[in-house]
Amino acid sequence: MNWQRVWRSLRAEFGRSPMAKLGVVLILAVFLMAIFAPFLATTNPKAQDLSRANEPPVGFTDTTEDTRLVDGERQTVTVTTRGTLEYPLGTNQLGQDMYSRLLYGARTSLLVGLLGTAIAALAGVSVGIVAGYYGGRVDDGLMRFADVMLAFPALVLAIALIGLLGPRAVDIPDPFVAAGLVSDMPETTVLPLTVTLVVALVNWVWFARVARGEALSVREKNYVKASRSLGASDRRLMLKHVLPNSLTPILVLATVQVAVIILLESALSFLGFSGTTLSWGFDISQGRDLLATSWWISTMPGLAIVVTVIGINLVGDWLRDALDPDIEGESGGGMG
Amino acid sequence: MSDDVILRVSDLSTRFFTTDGQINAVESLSLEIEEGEVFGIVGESGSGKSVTARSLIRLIESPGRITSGTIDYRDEELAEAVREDYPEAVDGAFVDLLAIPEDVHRSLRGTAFSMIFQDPESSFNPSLTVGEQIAEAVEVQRRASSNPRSTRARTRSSAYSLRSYAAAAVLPGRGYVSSDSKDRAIELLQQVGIPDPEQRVDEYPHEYSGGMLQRAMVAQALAGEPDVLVADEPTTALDVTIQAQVLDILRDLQEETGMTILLITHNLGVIARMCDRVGVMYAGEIVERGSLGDVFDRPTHPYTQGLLGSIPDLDAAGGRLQPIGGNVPSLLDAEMGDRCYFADRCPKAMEECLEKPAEYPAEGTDDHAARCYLADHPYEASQALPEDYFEESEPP
Amino acid sequence: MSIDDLERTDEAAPSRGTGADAVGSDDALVEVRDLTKHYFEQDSLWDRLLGNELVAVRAVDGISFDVARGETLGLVGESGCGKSTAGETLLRLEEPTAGTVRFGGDPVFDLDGPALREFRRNAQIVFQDPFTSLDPRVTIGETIREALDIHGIGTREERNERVRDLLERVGLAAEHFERYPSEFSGGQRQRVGIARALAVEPDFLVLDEPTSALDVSVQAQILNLLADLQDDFGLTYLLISHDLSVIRHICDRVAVMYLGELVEVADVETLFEAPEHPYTEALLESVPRAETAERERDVDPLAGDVPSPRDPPSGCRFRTRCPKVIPPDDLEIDQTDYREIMFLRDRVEEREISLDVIAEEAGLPARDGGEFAFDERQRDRFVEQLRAQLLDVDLPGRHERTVDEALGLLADEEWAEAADALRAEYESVCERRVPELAGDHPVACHLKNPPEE
Amino acid sequence: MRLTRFLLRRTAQGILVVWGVITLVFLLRFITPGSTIDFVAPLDASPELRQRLAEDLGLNKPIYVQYADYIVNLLQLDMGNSLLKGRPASDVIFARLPATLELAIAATIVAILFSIPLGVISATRRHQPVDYGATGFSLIGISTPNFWLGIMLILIVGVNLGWLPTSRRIIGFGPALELLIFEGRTIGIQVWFEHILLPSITLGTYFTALITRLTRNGMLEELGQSYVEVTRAKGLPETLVKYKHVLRNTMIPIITVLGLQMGTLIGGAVITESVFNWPGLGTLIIDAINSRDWPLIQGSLIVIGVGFVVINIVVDALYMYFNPQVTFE
Repeated sequence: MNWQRVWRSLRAEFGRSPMAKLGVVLILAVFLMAIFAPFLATTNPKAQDLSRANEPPVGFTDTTEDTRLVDGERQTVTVTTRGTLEYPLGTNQLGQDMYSRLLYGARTSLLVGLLGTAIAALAGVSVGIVAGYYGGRVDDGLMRFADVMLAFPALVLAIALIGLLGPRAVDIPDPFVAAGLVSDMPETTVLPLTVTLVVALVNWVWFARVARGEALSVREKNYVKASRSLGASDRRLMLKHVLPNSLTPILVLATVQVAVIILLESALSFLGFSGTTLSWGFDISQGRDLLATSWWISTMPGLAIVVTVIGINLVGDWLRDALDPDIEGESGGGMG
Repeated sequence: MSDDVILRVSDLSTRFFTTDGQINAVESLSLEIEEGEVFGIVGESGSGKSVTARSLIRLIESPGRITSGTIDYRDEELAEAVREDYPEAVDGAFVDLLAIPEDVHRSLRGTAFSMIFQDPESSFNPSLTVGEQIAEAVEVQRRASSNPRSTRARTRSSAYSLRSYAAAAVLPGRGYVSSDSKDRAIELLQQVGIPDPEQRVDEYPHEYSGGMLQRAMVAQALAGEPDVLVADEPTTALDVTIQAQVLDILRDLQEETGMTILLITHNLGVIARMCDRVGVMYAGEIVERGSLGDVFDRPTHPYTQGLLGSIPDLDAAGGRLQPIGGNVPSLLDAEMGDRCYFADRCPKAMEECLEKPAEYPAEGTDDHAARCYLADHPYEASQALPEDYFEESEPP
Repeated sequence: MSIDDLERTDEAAPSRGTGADAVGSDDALVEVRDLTKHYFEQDSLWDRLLGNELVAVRAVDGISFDVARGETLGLVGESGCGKSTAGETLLRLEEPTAGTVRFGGDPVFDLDGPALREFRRNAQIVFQDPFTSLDPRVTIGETIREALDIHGIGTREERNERVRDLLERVGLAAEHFERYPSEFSGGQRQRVGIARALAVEPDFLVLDEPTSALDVSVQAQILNLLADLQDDFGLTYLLISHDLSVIRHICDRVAVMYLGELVEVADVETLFEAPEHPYTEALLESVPRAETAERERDVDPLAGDVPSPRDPPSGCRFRTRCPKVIPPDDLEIDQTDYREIMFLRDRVEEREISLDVIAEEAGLPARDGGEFAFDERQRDRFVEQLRAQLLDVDLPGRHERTVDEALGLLADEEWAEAADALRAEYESVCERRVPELAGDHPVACHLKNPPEE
Repeated sequence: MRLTRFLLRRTAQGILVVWGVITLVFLLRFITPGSTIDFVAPLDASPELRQRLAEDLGLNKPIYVQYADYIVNLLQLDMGNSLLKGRPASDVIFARLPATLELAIAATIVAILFSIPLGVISATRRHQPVDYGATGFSLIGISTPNFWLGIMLILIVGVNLGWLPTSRRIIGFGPALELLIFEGRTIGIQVWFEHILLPSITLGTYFTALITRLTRNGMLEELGQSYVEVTRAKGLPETLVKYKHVLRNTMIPIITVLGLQMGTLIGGAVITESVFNWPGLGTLIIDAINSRDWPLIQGSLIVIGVGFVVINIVVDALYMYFNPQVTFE
């Protein structure tokens, strides 16, 4: 594999582009947050403390009017709550620590984003390469099916599927907790299985389209013909020549898809179609009715999403500029 | 007439500043072109011949830049017009095209000189009709000539401007400035032998064959009735029978209008068919120049000799070819030293070639000159470098 | 694994099939008969459902020739004539539409299993564009070794050793094994392509424009290399090229292709010194020679473009451009005039005449509603104008009258009738009869082999 | 001629896609766990009642018969009765449709109005502050989840500043227009505008950002084509080179991507509606799913599928208009 060259152009572009550096830093930060969440978290993100509900982030004060019984009489008093370092990003209406929830939310987002992309890519690329390589009726059939798939907006289809199948989740034991390195943290990380499968299902078509387009053009390259004239089997041609030479645009697409899927996951959690409550989207929906009083509950997880997705998009731009693939959907294609 | 120099290029250097380093595409190039002649520049890929052509029209874009030299163009009216504002650009009847501002230069494009490009298929905007694109060129010329050739008028009068075309930008098929320019486009298409030009004028580039498109490009280049036509590999993308048609058209037009043609190609046959005088380019320099007879029949530079020896003869049964060894050199600055660039492929290279490249003899357009020590003194085998001299520094 | 293997292949395989016909030869390694390759457009599911008709692009339309053992056959033609498709189809890199190819007597299109693998070993191809013929992600050593890997020849070390030998044999260095194609120039890549083809010691190489992407100085190196390799390994070449000087330089025999068909086959001397097909003549005439006398050489370029292979002309496919198109026997007409009338006829048949514009130029009133409404005088003026614009020659009286009659029909916008009128008078044998490629010096032209009517 | 043939062909294709959509939607019911009758029948229904209900709804028939019935009914625009509302599902859906359409169209207009000029300016003033501003905006725009953006707009513009209403749709565009035309009162339009402004910004931001990016990158790429050099060589002023030649060709990839992104627009509409309590198809479909209102779910999905196909035909026609080379296979 000539990955040396790929690596070299990636490095050259990285050196040139401050935005690429920013992207990598952001992504690294989010990854570290997600992986080491049990160490970084100050409180168990699921632990509720109703006495400390709706506290503002550190540095902010919150003034609310409350009716209390003072000396046996109902009085309206003005309560001023000051944010404390104990809950640096404040708490929600259940008194859960927003900061710790943010860290664990990163785990959910990245898990769904990476796993969903991987499944979608695996399925889409296999189908796309085969269709593009053989062309003809196989290809025709696949593309017509893709048309039908694309006729459902991803989010709508995802809502329908999850709503009807019911959100199912899998508990993955947290290795740090299992090893006894930290205590008082959730013992498992919840992988929202239905959500992951559904986002993969609604997004594999993109991979299939790109892979197919690449395979269509690569199979016409003379080096493929030359190998065929040497007697190479279809399997060999696909694995040895077509797939490796289709990879760069697929790689760029996969990066962008991680961002798309993270956004999709957050939207699903926001609408309540999720298998876990430790999710940025879910937290945003929780804060929605408290906007007038506790703005931070919705704001903080939203910022986390934006930062993560910006990071991924910057990395995507970096790959695109460095590897210069010609991706359908950015420069060609159509629904024909 | 033929004694008049119309274009005088001296010491032209064009460089590209890439991330891999500096590429000296054209290096201290000097040449003179006479009015009404067909001057050919022949060279292999990477010799810098196309960059030379683009330098003449100032179409070099970042990361490239013309780093030195002058391109003097003889036009008394123009000289008169720009003398006041840009005295440093004017030398008698000559105007240095590199010393005038972009908008004045633009007003010369299409009218004073125009260009034919190599690949006709990618040289037309795919979403506009061929006729409209030719009519644009007509319109540019019409606006320019409706005013006297004064700089101010010319720059301001490039009034084929955005405003008059706001609608055309969005709405296809209604782009002509006037029916006059469309009529002229039809006339031009007719002139270059496009059958049924009245219908063809409204067709899109993809509806044309390659040969027809190249003819349409000739028509477009002629729209401004230019004094100098720069043709960059005008027939390379074409089949031989179509190439013959296009060359025929170019020859007829040249005879008819007496315009000057600078023909750039790698094809020695095309040079032989078209040109009065020839310059042979290698690694950014003109290594030999002279009349067609001088260069083809009495080549002095070993590169010219090698080039002529490399082509299989169509009219005689083949013996063994005498190719030039090695590959065309990279023009990266780091790899160029102060020596003859051809030395490492040259079968007659000598010690002195490695120390300092030969210079041209004193200027003079009629001369047959070569940038080689062998131009002055005959070759002696005893001076040659040992055969394996360059073996070690082998590319890549 | 040596040259001996190559020479052991069963020699003197008797040529079968239609071996007796004009293009056959006694010691044929490759026998191509009626090879046809059509591509189909509008072939998708939608087209089926919507009942769109298949459009056949007749890339190769029934060509027959032999390549004799040890010779170099040139296949020459302009772009789009189907020569590369022919090369790829006869190697079964494309599925043929019809026809047979025998390789050493074996029917190539019926082979499978070990026999097909054997064929794949014996017949190889070198491509035109050295930039797309090497996988950019594979080292050149691996590229060359791939054939050996596929056929499981030798141990890994033996294979690598063989690759290094090959690299040196084609003028590269053994150290280049680990390099990637991007580090090489066009000429060097082409050497890699040749080494790859030679790795499995084939008998037969299809060289598809092997030098057209290269500079002349490098082209000469490659041509010399190919000649040396042929001598050393006893190779048989099918050289596909548009460059006549390359063809002349290294071929023994030449087949000329036009629009999917062969028009002339001859040994190289005969073809270049005494070409018989008008297309071959025109082709030879068109090439500019690199010599000082070139300026004065009289060239009469072939007019027009190659017609579309979707709808090729009837009869002789070259007739729409042929300067020697044959007039009807009983017609007395100058050849130039006849050619001119035939051009006019094509335009009438294709309806490629803008009547409105011509009417306007004749100063006639624009059409009122749907039709022209000319009186007698106006109609004459229109015909006059049509003749002036559409014909470059003055016709003698009799022909002028016939043509004017047809142009008159045009004035009434009776396209079909106008075409009929012209056809009735001027129909050529070239459009009615397909010329056969026959004779000792096979030429597909009615001038050479007059058809029996 | 070209356009007519294309539209005919494209419509035929569209009908087949819609048929595929209908089939998938129909099958959706059978991959869902639990039998349909469980959702329909009251919890305490006797087996006999369940049996009768199933018969009424045709649930006992073989699947292909149900499928055929379903298609036949659909052809008569009969999507069954909404279990939730007890009215024909089609009535419910078509009553909600205008709200969604208004929102989607308003967002598209917002997007096109801002993005293309921004992208052009950005591309022609490369490496200048405007360019950095535009690329920064578009990066953030495509990275922001629109439901969160909506909430932030509500928080800032609605709650903190109190400038605009933050939810519901008081009046439709149609009635508002009638009010204006027949009674000369602008209040309707004004209320309509106030209510749709935030939702349309929410939905439109992603597209504005996306198209800005595409326009910029597309123009930069197009500027590298060789015809641009030719156009300059013939002496055309730079403004014309850029706006007449380059921008037009840049539209081609933009339209392509727009077509591909229409799904995102519709999905975005669903979630935007949910944020702003906008009474459109999106909120309807979420309610329907939550209450397993099958006829409504199926009907909405089909309407969305049809809408998507129609939009794509329009987009393709636009594509064709800008790109004379297209012959569509």
